Amino acid sequence: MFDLARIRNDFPHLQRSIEGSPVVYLDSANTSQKPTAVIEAMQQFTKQSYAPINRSAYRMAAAATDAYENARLLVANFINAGSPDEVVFTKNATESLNLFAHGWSRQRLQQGDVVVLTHMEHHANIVPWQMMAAERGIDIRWIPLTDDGRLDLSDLDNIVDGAAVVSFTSMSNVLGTMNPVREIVDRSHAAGATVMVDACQSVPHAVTDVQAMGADLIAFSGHKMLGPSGIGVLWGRSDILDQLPPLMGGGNMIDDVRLDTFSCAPVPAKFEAGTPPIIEAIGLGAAVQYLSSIGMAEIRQHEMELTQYALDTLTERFGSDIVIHGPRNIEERGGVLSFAFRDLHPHDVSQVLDEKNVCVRAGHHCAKPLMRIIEANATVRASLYLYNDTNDVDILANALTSADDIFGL
Amino acid sequence: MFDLARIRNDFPHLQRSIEGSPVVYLDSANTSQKPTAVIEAMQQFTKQSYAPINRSAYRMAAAATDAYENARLLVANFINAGSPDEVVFTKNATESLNLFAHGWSRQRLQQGDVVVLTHMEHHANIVPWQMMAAERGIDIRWIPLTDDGRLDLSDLDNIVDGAAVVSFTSMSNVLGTMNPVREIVDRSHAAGATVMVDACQSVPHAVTDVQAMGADLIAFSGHKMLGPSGIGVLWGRSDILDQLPPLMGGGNMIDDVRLDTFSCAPVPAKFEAGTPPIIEAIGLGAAVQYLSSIGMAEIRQHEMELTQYALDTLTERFGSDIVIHGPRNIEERGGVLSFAFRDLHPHDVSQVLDEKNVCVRAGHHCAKPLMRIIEANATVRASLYLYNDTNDVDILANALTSADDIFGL
Amino acid sequence: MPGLEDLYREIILDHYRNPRNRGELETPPAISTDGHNPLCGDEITLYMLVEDGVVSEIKTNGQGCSISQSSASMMTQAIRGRTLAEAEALIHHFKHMMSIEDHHHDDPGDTPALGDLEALQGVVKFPVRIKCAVLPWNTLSQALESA
Amino acid sequence: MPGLEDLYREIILDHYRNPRNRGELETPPAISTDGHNPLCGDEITLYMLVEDGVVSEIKTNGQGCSISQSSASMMTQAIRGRTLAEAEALIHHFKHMMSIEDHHHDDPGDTPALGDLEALQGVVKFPVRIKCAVLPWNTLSQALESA
Ligand SMILES: Cc1ncc(COP(=O)(O)O)c(C=O)c1O
Ligand SMILES: Cc1ncc(COP(=O)(O)O)c(C=O)c1O
Repeated sequence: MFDLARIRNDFPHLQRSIEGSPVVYLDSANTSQKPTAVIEAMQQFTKQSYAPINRSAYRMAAAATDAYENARLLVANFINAGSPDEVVFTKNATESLNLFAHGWSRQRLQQGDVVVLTHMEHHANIVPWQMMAAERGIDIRWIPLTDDGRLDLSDLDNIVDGAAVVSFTSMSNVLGTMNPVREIVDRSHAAGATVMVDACQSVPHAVTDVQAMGADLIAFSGHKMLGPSGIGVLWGRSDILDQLPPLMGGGNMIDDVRLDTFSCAPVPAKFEAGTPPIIEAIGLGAAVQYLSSIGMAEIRQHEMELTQYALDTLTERFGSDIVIHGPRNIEERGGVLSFAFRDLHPHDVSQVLDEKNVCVRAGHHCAKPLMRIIEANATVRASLYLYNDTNDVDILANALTSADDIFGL
Repeated sequence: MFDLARIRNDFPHLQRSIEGSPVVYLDSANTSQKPTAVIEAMQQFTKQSYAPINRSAYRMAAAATDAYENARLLVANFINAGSPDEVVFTKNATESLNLFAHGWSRQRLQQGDVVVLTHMEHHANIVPWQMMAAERGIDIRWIPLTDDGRLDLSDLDNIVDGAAVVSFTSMSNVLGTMNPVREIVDRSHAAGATVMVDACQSVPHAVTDVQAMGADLIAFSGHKMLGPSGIGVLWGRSDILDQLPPLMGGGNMIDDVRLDTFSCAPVPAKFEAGTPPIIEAIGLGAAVQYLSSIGMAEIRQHEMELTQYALDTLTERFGSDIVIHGPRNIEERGGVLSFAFRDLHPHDVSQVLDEKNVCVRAGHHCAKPLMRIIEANATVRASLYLYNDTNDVDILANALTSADDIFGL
Repeated sequence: MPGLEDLYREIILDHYRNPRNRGELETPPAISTDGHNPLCGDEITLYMLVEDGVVSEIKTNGQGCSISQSSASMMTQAIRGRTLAEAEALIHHFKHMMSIEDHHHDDPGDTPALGDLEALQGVVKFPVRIKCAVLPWNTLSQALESA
Repeated sequence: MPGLEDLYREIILDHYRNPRNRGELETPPAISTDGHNPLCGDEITLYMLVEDGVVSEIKTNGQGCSISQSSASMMTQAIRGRTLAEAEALIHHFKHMMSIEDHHHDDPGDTPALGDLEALQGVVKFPVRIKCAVLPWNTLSQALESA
């Protein structure tokens, strides 16, 4: 059962109040708060079980290795991976995306080869490819947007025609749009492309089944899904991961090293050079267990209801004074609400909201190309998660009215 | 004052006993245990202050950013960096070493350019250069060893002659040898090379003053110096960091992104793509504060005494049955004792020690080229840190004798 | 906690609503310099005409929050008609007020008064906004370097 | 906790001290295959001569711990004179005993007895050492693939 009161209680940072008023945390698309279960798991592990992994053979080290590998298994099950070996631990989704973009380009792509991205990508799924465009002469093609902030797939088959790679986000971190992943994957595969999905914004909020999704690789971050900072995931089909060269060299990723050459360990070790985020893996394991105990379908349901409530409330209260980006249809969007409020600059709006302890992000959300396309140099973004409730939305709406007093509009 | 009893008390995992006997942790060269101060700092931050950094503008986010930047300042002061901007947070020392090896090679080195390493390097300072040797046609030259496990500098000027880069470890993680860093740096600089020091094994154990050291860059890991996993450091002189391209692209490392191109943020942000290890930086900050409160000179003094005690004890007890690698002179070595015990395989020795809860590493210590040179396919390695005492050494020695009973020697 | 009234003084809102010296200048003879704040996306273009070592004309264009916009507006007022040396001194003076520079050129002889700009003093209590207030000034610094 | 006597059985130590079938075979006619364990650095080279579908000669060389060495020694004894199919079956049988393979070919007809190798059963209680015990067997698997 989805017991909101109990869930809220699980998050110590949400219990905080500043100067008498509670903290209203609406910045989870940026990074999420952590439940006690995650904090405790990390602390207990550090206090009672911390040891090196994959290197030493004494029991404590073997137990730590098992705990780390068990975290991999938990993550694999959470996304329905075919095998835990398909789950690579990185430092964040950005590393996951770079690992693929750099490795695949250097290994397989030539001057003139085409990589397809979309206009709604996060910098993490743009800049790595621009680096490779500069280094290898790769061409980037873009899937454009419709006016209501969805991907315009009308010309998709032409765009992906002959493309070597298609890499796109499952959900926009600015517009909230949830993309038709399976359709894009299939049409890209039909064109012969290898497909990567930036799943940063969907894995924390909805059921993820990589087998049903059909993509070749996906990337996501631990810190956006109740886990700690310092850990991200690259999932990939094993035949793809086998072909992908490592981004970094060092301990653990090798099979053998001689003065003149080295050979790689099998996946996933090949991609995990150096001491990995051990404590963080334990934390991420606890996070997916916590999420599963609540149920991803239930979380998505809660967020849909809350997003609908937020759309309704804000539109009723502010009418044309508020412009909310992205699709209206709740089935096609996640709990991310980017908006413009009157003619106020987002930075000023966020300042006024902060006065009421309402935490939102104001800025370009690491998606500057998208911002230019929607002709905003910034937006205010309120993003929802399992621990938010209608009261949070009401406080947001009330806080917005106080902008009137200050800017005298 | 160096109060050993109190220090030991600060480490919860060292309080543990398994089946009635205490845990004797002699694997700190691999990864160190964590004091309560570090565990608490991370937990408190996560419970009471967790928020995104460098992205949002509300007070909680600003405070988290300040905490993260304060950790950078603490690390900068700890190594006497000229400015906190010279301190880059990575995921581990391996990333730091790759960042430099890959970036510098791709930016500045051509076919036939020479990089000098030593025969005692960790894989993390070999494989990244081998990757670049394969990609860019770089030549690697090696500084050899003397019979007693020190660097043989007799031919150094010839070896570094014409080299573009010299990269070497400040202390061997296998032999314990502390290298004459300043001398090698100066002679390499005289030859015109850029100099990187892999300081993984020295930063946790002795005073580090990057300005006195003279190197252009150094790398080290948080988890070996009482900090959490998931964070490492690259320190570099700002003119070098300015020229070094980023390893990864994404959020936070950009100045601007357009559909056709991007520009980089100034250092250190340029190297910190994506959400960084926030909680981990807080932990590392607490770790260097803890180390400083005890005093790095005092820690080195303690380890020298304890290493001498260990050398004496093991040699007295086992005579020629034990062969300890590395220099005898305590001034030239750290608290790392790699040894061969009779003709037993290191794996079997570690198994017997584990029976007594003595945690040592048996293997190649991520230094396979070195192992081939010293003609061992593995060694047993006991490594000491501030929290170890003579009792730990005695238990190790006693546990070694029990190998007799089992292998009947 | 400092109240929002410390940040959004009346005079600041006035400059925000009615920015002075907004627009462009022909280049050349004027020079133009771009500045931006990667955190919030604020962008500014500064146009400056220097004649006989004096900033004879200055205008700004771009998008930004109330703080960066009003700071730009007030800056143009304070800078216009100043010598390059005076402009430099004003930059230091302003950055000192924003508490991001230690050294204050407090010889009143060569430091022009900040005037309206004093109203931005309250920004110091909101550290995240200091970058907004300083953006036009950093852009001016760059412009002076190329002048 | 399992005691070390479960691991270091007398028969294991005997094979460790006096390895059987140690050495090399001339290649060709024999084939040689290298195996190693990246964790601990153990290395093994396996030489195998196959005649008429039967492993007529088998020897091993290399460096390793008591477990990998004794496992290799016992393996050579068990494999010598077996058909390729029997060798395959033995590998599965052994891996099953090491609890790293689910399916046990328990039709006694085609599964040769493990004999001395049963002594390695205790290794299962020391999961880190399973890799040591299995190293020679994985190398044999590879050798059979190329045979
Ligand atoms: C000398 C040396 N260099 C590099 C490393 C790699 O450090 P990390 O695994 O934390 O990246 C280590 C630690 O194993 C080391 O001892
Ligand atoms: C869609 C999307 N992709 C990638 C990222 C990058 O994630 P991280 O910063 O954790 O590497 C984010 C988060 O900011 C995101 O929202």
